[in-house]
Amino acid sequence: MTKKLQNITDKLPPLIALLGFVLIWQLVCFFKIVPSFMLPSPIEVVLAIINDFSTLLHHGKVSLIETLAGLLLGIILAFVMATVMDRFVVLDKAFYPLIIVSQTIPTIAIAPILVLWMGFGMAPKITLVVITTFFPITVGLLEGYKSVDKDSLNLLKAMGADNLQIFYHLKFPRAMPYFFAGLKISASYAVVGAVVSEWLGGFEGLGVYMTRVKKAYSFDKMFAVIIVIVIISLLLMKLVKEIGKMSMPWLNLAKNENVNQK
Amino acid sequence: MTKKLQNITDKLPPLIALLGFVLIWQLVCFFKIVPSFMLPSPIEVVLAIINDFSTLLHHGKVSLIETLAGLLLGIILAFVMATVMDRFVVLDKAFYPLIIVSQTIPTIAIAPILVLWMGFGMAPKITLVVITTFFPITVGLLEGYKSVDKDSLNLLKAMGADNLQIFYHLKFPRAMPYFFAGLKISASYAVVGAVVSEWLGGFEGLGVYMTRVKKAYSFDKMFAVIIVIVIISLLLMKLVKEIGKMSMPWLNLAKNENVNQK
Amino acid sequence: FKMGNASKNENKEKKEFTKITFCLDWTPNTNHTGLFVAKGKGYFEEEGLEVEFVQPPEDGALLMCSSGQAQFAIDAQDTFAAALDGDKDYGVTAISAILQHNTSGIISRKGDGIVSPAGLEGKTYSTWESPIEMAMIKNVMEEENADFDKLKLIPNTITDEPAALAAKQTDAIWVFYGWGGINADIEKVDCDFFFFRDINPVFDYCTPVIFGNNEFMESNPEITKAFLRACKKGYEYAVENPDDAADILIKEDSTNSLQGADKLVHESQKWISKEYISDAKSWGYIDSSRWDRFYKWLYDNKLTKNNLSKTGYTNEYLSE
Amino acid sequence: MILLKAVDISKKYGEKTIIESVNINLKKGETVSLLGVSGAGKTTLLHVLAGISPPDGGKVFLMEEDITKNPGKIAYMMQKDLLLEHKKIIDNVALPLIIKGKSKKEARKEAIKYFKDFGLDNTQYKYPSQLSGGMRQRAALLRTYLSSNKVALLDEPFSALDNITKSAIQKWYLDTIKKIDLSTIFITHDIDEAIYLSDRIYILKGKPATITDEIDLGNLKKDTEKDFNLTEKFLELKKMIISKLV
Amino acid sequence: MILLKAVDISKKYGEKTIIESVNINLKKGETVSLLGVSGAGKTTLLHVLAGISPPDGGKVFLMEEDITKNPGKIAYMMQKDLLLEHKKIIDNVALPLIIKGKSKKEARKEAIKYFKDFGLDNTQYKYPSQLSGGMRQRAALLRTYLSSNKVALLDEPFSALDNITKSAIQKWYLDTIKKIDLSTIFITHDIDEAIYLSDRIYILKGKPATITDEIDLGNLKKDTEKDFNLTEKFLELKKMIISKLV
Ligand SMILES: Nc1ncnc2c1ncn2[C@@H]1O[C@H](COP(=O)(O)OP(=O)(O)OP(=O)(O)O)[C@@H](O)[C@H]1O
Ligand SMILES: Nc1ncnc2c1ncn2[C@@H]1O[C@H](COP(=O)(O)OP(=O)(O)OP(=O)(O)O)[C@@H](O)[C@H]1O
Ligand SMILES: [Mg+2]
Ligand SMILES: [Mg+2]
Repeated sequence: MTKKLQNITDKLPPLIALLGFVLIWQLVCFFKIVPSFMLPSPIEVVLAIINDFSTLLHHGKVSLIETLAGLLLGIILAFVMATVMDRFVVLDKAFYPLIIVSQTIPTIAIAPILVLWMGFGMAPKITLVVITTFFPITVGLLEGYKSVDKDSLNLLKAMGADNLQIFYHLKFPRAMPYFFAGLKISASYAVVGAVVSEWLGGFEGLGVYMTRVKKAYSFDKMFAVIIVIVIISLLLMKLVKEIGKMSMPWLNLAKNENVNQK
Repeated sequence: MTKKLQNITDKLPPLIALLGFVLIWQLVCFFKIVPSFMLPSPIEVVLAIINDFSTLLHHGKVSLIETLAGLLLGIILAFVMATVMDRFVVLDKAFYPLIIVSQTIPTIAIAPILVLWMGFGMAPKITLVVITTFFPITVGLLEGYKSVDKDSLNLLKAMGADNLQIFYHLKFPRAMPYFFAGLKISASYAVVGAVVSEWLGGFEGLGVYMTRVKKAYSFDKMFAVIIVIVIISLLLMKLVKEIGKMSMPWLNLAKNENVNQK
Repeated sequence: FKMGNASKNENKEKKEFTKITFCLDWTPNTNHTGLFVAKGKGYFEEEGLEVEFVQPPEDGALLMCSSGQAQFAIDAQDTFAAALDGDKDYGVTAISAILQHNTSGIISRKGDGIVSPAGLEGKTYSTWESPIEMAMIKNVMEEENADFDKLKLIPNTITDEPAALAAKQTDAIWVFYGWGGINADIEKVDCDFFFFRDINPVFDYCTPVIFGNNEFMESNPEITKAFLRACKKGYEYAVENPDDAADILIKEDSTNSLQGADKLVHESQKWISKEYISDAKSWGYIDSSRWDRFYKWLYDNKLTKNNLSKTGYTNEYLSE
Repeated sequence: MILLKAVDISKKYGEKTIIESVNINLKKGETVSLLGVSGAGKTTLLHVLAGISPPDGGKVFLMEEDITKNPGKIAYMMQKDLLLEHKKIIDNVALPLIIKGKSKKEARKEAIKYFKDFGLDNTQYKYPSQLSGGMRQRAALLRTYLSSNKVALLDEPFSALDNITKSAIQKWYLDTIKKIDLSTIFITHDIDEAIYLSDRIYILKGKPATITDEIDLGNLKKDTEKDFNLTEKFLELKKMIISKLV
Repeated sequence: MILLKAVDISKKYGEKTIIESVNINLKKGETVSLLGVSGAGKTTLLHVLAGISPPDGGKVFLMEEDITKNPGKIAYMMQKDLLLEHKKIIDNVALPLIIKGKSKKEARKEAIKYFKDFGLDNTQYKYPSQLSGGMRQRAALLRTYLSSNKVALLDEPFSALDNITKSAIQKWYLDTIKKIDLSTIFITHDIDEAIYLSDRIYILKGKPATITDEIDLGNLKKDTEKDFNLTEKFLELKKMIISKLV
């Protein structure tokens, strides 16, 4: 009962804030404070979503596939890089600065180049998603590996564990919370990455659809796409959070118990 | 002496990695593994930087002004938001989800809308920089405020400190490392934010220059711009790091001393 | 970046088709009608070709063709100059003109007095800031003794010209009459329009133009010819049957971007069908005198480093 | 004269009552210890006395004044995290003065006077992380003293130190406390420490916890006797206290 | 029979020599404590014995075998962070078996046998954070035991517990160690603990540190005598040790 109550008092404020935001938006449109061609009203946007639903679904699917493929490859890349960099300090020193540099390159500039190199298929889009997503995961994992305290390390060494065992029993599980924190950030950027690359060259996906409706001055549809992107991003983040919770049962426990114990 | 040596062994690997990267790039171009119109050689890019120096400087200045203005406003906005949200839990609950939502909106989609609303001047660019930068700072500050332990808080309360004093003597200094961590991330995104918004509508700045040279098929100049963007981003990050170091003398000390002490 | 897309189709049951990737310059519009007719009516198939239409990254059709990602692409003679002018070989050649004449010009709100370039003085113009574009505007204004410096320039972020004019976002926009001009009529926005070619004949250059990848064309001359044959047949059909062609365009466009724009497409088609062949001896023919004249003008006005006359095009793949 | 008096204090966390009907008092110049197993509720009680945690019942009086829920009247040295890492020692120590409204300059001037007495010469402009454990303890105590309250509450002031360093500081502590005329209540779960340092011992026990015993050590001349904690008298006391604790 | 022998161990960190020419031995069934002030180098020495930190001089022998720099031969219970928070108790405890190559299933089966003996019933599938301090200690000791080595090194095994809970665990520890026939060296800076638990005491002192004294307590019948640590014999010993420590 109190837990339910807690749940409500947690969820009420953002709901009210959201409703308030939408209401103000609607009023601004209703009283024509901003001309309607510049800002569609929320109702128009909702109608656009409903009317365009099948189109949005189609393009959304394409973007989602690119996002997920990119995210998966990004995870694999990040995992390999972080693990190798953690194992060999020289590589860490050598590549960490380059990785940071890679993050300051505007995706909008490299997207067209990628299309030029890789063609019209999904490859350049997925590559762009990989580029935007591997960084937070790599940094997260590296930080996670480094967070392992010397004592735990010594404990396993004293048991005679080899590097692989130390990795499996200690480093990886310890890095998991960091990994998921990084993954959550990546997930929030991944969809946007896919959309940007589609925007700059492609014939399917939300980004393409967006350029199209923008050219047609259909701002209501444009906002509809934005909302779809936001929803996909949020769902993806939620998914990451849930997977994280499931993969790390000891963390939730700790929280519940600490209240009673200390 | 050993410190100097340490410095060299720290800086050598990334330097070698960078040189190796540039060398491979040059070789790829030299042996025409990739046709030259698709990938300018590093030498061509360097030449482009030298030849276009004054133009790059001019546009770079514009982008930099937008970046700095946006970053400054972003800091102010983040500071006010985080502080108010920390003070009033309801607002935190209400707006935190909305802030996260705001980060999943593709900037490439809102940049044209901002131009539509605010015209072709610096306003929409600065706004975009603010939107891309305030988030990591806000999150950093919020986390920093929350990192203050109950005991320190009680200590100040026991001294009879009021909320303002607690903020000034405890919360703010404790949040500073988090603030600077967030600011560093923001700084790395800020320039890109400015460039994206220029790209999508403007007269001056690196983004505009980039579209222009792209239309003229000058990929060497295009890469030159990218490199300028990277350099500005890195300098900005370095600046943030140095300011952070100067503002938090106790952190550096702690590091030096701990080696000797524990 | 191999010519992977050109490899033979492995499907043994059907006839073996040669796969062609064709990069458009923009979202499908009536400039492309012949191509879509060729696809819809099976003209490509008859030539043993399987053609896929793709859209380029911003302003990148030519590059996609250079890189071999597409065998053919649409671009314009004026933007092609920049690629020809550098010290790099982009390996593309213009092989066919879609429209014989430059149908672009300046559109403006009726009543603002921009019926000819002189009217631009003191007005706002949305520019892409390309040097050639600026030089052309300057030239046509000076032809009428107007002061180019008194033209206010703002960045062009416009995609719906009539709406932009109606909203007074700008006073003058560069459009292709066959689309933007017709659209204004459809949208019932009263507009003035003038063609560049009417002010200075040098501006009657070729736009849009089909380009081909040299490497591909040299090793596959027959396929190239076959491709253009099918295109020609398509455009000829469009000339004869504008309404039917318009419907095919709408139907064949896999992006569905023309849905709901039936009226615009049909009206536009009616106008543009007359322009496909116009005064030429047959569709696609690139008039070398007009091509060379424009490139010479660019050189004379220091818009290119080299004199590009007589370069960058060929009619050899066209059938009579 | 009774300086501090707590009457019928009770405190709940959620549904759980931690302490109930606790009565405590502290006379001028006295050092009283609060003994109890871990989790008994010692810190909870001190929080209430210091005014930073509102009690669910009862009142706290300083002299005759009701100071329940009114922090800043009693000096309080917390269980851990004694010093703010981002402030120099001088500013850490001067903090209570600054909080009370003095300017930074004034506060520093006032604080600096005591550095010698507290064995903190030349540490003024260092940061806490540069000090040894013992020095940190002394700095925290100086800060507690500078809050210029007559009464101080100390929560396990020596638990962070190892047993051998501890005895040196305890000795210094006894001397100093006499010099600066402070009346203190301190928490410990170390019986030796309680006997060694205090005039009186309260034993906090039970769930919810109350004061189950009060042991007066006033007549022991422990500070004069060398190695007092190795004498028989001490052992007897210890046995007695253990029996009351468990 | 001498199980473990360390000969002439020295260890530097950077330029600083921490321990020098340390000689130590451990007989079968013996419990030996290592006493020294904080920072003396006790943990450093144990790291060398356990083989996880290479000495700059000297050798470590288990029976006759040279096990210098060769971890996994001796069980080692670290100063803190005893249990891996992300593993259930059963998997924490079975970890040494898994490291030695047993399958998870086998290891669990083997480990589960001992839960009752170690007072850990019904904690198998809990996570460490769900256990009380005393239970965690016992789980760590069971893990140490399951590494099935004859010799165990324990670094301040009881320092995290408060003084009152501590004595209960210490008693249990003495009993258990006898039952499972473990020879141990353990670190403490608590003199009472050293006297109470060990057969022999090594005192580590100086900069760099060496073994300055060795005190044999073999003939004391402490576990039979009730409240031994409150007797006079005990006090004399304590006085003697303190004099040697400072
Ligand atoms: N903020 C809180 N919320 C809920 N329960 C709390 C809180 N603080 C303490 N408790 C509970 O109150 C009880 C007493 O805690 P307290 O910290 O006062 O004990 P203590 O005697 O100081 O112990 P220790 O010697 O370990 O410091 C404990 O059971 C603890 O779990
Ligand atoms: N990794 C290390 N690098 C450099 N110096 C170290 C390192 N580990 C320990 N030291 C130093 O070696 C000395 C001995 O440390 P050690 O941890 O062995 O002491 P200890 O006797 O176990 O102390 P404690 O009782 O506090 O655990 C200390 O002065 C410490 O600063
Ligand atoms: Mg406490
Ligand atoms: Mg140690």
